[in-house]
Amino acid sequence: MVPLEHVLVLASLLFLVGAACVVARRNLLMIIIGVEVMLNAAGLALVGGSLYWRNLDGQALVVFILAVAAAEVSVGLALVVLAHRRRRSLNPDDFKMLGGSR
Amino acid sequence: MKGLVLIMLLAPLAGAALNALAGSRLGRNGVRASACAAVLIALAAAAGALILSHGRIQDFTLWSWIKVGSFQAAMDVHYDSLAGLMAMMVTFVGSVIHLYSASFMREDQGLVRYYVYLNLFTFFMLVVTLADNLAFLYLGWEGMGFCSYALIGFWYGDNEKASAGRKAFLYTRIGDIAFGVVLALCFVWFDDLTITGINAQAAGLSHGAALALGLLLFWAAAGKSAQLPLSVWLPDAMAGPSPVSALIHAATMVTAGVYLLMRLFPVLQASPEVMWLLAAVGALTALWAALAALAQRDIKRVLAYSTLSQVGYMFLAVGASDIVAGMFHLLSHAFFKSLLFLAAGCVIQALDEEHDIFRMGGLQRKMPQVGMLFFIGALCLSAFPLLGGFFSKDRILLAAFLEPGLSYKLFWAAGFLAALLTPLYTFRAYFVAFGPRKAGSEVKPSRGTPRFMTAVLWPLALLALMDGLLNLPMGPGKHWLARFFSNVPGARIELPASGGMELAMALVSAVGVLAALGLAVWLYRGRAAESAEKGWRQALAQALYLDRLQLSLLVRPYRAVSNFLWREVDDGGLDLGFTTLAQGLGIVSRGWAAWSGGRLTVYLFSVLLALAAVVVLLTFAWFA
Amino acid sequence: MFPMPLLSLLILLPLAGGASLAFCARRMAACRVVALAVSLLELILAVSLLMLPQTQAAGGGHWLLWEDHAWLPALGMRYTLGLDGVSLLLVLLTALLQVICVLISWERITERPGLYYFLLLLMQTGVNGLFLAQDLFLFYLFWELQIVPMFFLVGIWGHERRVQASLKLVLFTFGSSLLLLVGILGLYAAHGAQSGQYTFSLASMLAAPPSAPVQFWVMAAFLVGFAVKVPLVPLHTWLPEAHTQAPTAGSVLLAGVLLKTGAYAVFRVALPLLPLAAGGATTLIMVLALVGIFYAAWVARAQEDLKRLVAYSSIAHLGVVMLGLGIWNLLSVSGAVLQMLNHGLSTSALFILAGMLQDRLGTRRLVEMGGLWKQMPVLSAFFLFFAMASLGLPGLNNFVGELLVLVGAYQAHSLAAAAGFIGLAWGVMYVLRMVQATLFGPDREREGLRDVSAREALVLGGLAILVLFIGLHPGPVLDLIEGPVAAAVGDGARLALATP
Amino acid sequence: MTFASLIFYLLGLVVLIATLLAVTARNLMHAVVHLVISFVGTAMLFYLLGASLLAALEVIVYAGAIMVLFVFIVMTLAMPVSGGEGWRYPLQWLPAGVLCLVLLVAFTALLAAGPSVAQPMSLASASPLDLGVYVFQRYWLAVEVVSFLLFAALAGALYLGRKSRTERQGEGR
Repeated sequence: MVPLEHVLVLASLLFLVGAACVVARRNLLMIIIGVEVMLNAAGLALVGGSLYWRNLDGQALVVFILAVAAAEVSVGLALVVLAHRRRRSLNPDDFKMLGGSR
Repeated sequence: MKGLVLIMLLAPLAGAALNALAGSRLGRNGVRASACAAVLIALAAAAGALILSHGRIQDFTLWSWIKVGSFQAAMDVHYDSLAGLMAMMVTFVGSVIHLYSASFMREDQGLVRYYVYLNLFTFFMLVVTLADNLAFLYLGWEGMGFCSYALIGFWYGDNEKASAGRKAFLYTRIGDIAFGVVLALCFVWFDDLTITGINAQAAGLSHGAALALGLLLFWAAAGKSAQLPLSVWLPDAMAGPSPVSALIHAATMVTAGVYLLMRLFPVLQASPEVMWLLAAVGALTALWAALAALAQRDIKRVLAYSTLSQVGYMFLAVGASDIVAGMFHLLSHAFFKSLLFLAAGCVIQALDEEHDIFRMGGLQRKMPQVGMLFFIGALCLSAFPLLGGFFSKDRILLAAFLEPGLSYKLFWAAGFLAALLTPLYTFRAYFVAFGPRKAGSEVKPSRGTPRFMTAVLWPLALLALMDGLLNLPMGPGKHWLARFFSNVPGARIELPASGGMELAMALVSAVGVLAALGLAVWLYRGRAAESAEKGWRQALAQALYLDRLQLSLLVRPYRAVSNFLWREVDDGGLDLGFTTLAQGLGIVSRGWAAWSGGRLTVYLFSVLLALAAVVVLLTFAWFA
Repeated sequence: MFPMPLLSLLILLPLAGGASLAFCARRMAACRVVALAVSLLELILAVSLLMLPQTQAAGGGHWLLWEDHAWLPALGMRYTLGLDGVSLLLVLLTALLQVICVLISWERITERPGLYYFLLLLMQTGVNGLFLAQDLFLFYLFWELQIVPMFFLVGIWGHERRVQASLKLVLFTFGSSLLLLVGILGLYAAHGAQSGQYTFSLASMLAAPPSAPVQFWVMAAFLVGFAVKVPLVPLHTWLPEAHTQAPTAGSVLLAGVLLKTGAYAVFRVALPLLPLAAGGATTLIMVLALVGIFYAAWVARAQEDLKRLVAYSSIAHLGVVMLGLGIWNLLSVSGAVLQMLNHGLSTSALFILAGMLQDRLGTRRLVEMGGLWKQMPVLSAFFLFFAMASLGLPGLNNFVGELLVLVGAYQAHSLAAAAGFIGLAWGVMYVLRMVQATLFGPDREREGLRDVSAREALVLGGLAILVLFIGLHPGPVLDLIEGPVAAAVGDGARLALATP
Repeated sequence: MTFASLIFYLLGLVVLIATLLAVTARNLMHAVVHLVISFVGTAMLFYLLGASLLAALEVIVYAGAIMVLFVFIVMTLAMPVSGGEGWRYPLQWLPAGVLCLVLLVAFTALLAAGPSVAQPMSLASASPLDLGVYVFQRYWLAVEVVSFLLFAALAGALYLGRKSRTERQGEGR
């Protein structure tokens, strides 16, 4: 069978791809997609560990991750819609209200 | 005695205060009456004090002023013959001028202001006259400077007149620096600020200290008395009303410098170099101012330069260590010069502010009284034999001649030359302005001169004519003034000259003066014009360009530096430097702020960066 | 001695009065009456302190009153207040100027009067606290407190460039007070490490000064901190701007009181606490003060703006004060302290007059003035009077202070003293230029200029009487400050011995 | 290499490539479709690793619900092509690349140094029932919290997604 490392390598690679997407893309939707990919990668690592140690805790955690991801996506997408309605743009650099009006 | 001195001091002060606070309610006559009454009271008090003192020295404290540790500046009075006589002169001339002004300023809007300053000036001058403590003296000294400033610029609506006042204040203030230093040095060296104390310790001064004090005193006196090189303010000071010129810039304030030197004569005596310098500057000023007076067209400027010249004689007298002669000349000068100025004031007013003698002419016939008075003053100024100025000037020249050394002979020669020039410029003014002219070129006064104005001048004229009697070189009242000064330190009663020599000198002077007078008659009688453009005359009219020299050497650079410091250093350098620093910091902080500038991508990147940092740290921890 | 905590009352009364303005913040009439009442009360309180018997309290101090309470014992901070002659003099000056400030703001301030008077009173709290604090941390606290109201006074009620001016003021003063804080903490740490007792108390720090290198660095921090406030010359550029832009009352308080805090701090804190470093510091102060006297006077002559001119003259006058402190002997320090009072009176008066002229003419530019005497003789007479006072005419207040400083200087450094005397002549140039440009010259036929009102005459007349009084009879003031000054200069003797 | 492990590597490759394509897609719709592939692949991996319930949930929640949501959003926003996004510029990818490189090195180091990880895992499975019982027994509080979270998210999304008053007025006219 597969050694745990290989699962972890796959999970890390997925995680890195997601992280790169978050940092590099200038589109709110793509950023959320990147976050999803990262969450997914974390889930994969947890499932692998769960199998390796024969422990259900890992899988239980993935259940919660799924729930949180669902919540996050629903609120996040609502925010994206709102933001798009305000500025007619999905470019995150167009939203600098936090920096104060300069 | 103390009461009299207090009255003498406080009466003018009270007059000034009264008019300053309630002048507008008193009405014009009330103002005039109160101001004149104040000075007349002071005159009476001065006369009373002079009689009561019997030639005794009186010292007393009026008010303890500043006292810190051992530093004491009290308002002390040192009343000796010198002070008594000076106070008498000041109050007398002051009274005449106050009365004269009552008529002279009859139409002026600023009457209240005028009398406030005039009263205040009398007070300050009396303070200088009587003060024992140098700090107290300084109070009067600077106060006079202020009053002079305010009165020269009395007609402030004219910027030039106001500037003349400013110039006078500035130059006298430059002299006053030296006075301040004298004050401080006296405290440090003698631990005493009283004139009596300083004079008592003067003999024990080291050579250098005496030289320093003497030089500083000279500088202070030169500023006030407008001696070279601080003389350029006085001719401009004629911008003030004529009575002011008479009182301040002829009779009293400009002689205060000489008076100070006489008061502190023992200190000067301790240093021969200083004495030499005083004599040199006095002689030089006398000659220079006499030359300049020859080419002036403004009647008051002629008189102003003549004042400089005569005060130069007084300096020469002090430098020749004969303060009796100096005081003698000071007194007679006060009488005839104020007489001249006041007479000139009548003319100027009658001709609607006309100052140019060449636009006058034939006034002797139009204004006989005034012409007579001016003529008397001119005779005395010229040192006409046996009249007022003759004996005093003669004694000064004799004293200079008797001093050892070739340089003093030179000073004598300069003084003698100036004495020959004096009748020339004086009678130039008289003949051109008052002398007969061809019909048609004579000026008609546009208004009359009130009789009161000329009437108050007669006592002055009388004194000017007679004051030679004070100190006759021979005869029954011989050396009365000198003997009266026996309680003044450093006063010599008689000069160490044989009677024959004295007589010879007097004869030489008399002949010289008469010859010069003749020359003046020949040159200027009936003269109606003078070519002003010629080189030497222009140079003389500009007083050998001293004013212009100082303007370009001192005043312009000062202004340039001032502007430079402000534009380039303060605003352009320091301020810009700090502003640039602040802006630089601002740029840096904005760069820093951009990190948290609201950019989502930057935030996300930062979060992941932190994550990476944690992971890397964990890795290191794992291996460690 | 007194059961009532008079000193705390002195500090808290303006604060309480200012807070009570919240009830009528929008009504100008009510605000100014309350503010006037509070500041009058404060003045009466301060004057009544003059009646205190001048006793040599236990411990060799010259304290007239003393209050001491625990505050933050863990950090060694105590609420310690002490009043001696010098503090009393400055507290009196503050109280007097406060009344004057309310009076001159009477009709001027229509915008947000409640806040305005509150800030004025708050500043008084800060300044009084500063003059009374005998605990370094408390001192620092009040030091910071007095800057804040000034910032708002300039920033809200100032003139056209008020924002820049107030920003500059705050940057300079807060920047410098950061250094001051560093210095205080450094001193605290060094003193604590040395004596084992961590305290901010001035008295105990005075008793045990730290080692020489520590003193050097702390002194450097203190000097920069205080020099900005005084201001000494290279660090002065915030002042003309602030003065020019501040409302009249702001200028008065800035010149009359705030600048004094710097000199006072040098006198009370910097030099006595750090005797080993004081030798070098006094030389530096002396040199900078002399440079300042000349430089400021010279720059003042070139000014086009009346208030800016007065501001530079203020720098020159403070130069005399600092010269006195730099010389550090009985005469010069007495003169310097007296000069603080004098400057507070005469320069404030000049600022008041400049403010009046600005209100009437709508300009501060000298070229647009001139020929004012004819239409406003009384105001002009006052102007001339205070200008002469500022010039140091004998018989008026500044002369006494300047004379004492310079005579004292002659005892120590004749060269410095000679330079100081010459500096006085420099003062003539700008004062005369100012007088001539404003009052003299041809009448400009302006419409509707009114001479001083009764209220203004009261203010100016009161100041004029004080100026004359101090000029002719400085005895009471000098007696008041002689004890503490002599004591401080006694420290100076120790200081002179300590410097090699 | 067993059959199962072969499938694992194959699936892993597919997931990785699909994710890469998704991340770099210019067209948002393409990205979503690639992502669906990636998630389905992940679900199969889960199954392979013995988490059958999770595999089902992954398909339902991720590939189903979430991706559908994405598709809806992409379509409502009517901008299928992310125009103007200069993601190809190296300046944007440089920080991301550096960051990933650092993490990669760190992960590799950690994996290489892991002590007892190198033994292969044998196939095992947890039944959905077991997992359900386990979760509800051990983590019932967390389940409650998550349910609250979901509720809050629902409310939040509703609140955020509602039209503002001005917009409704604009539509009414």
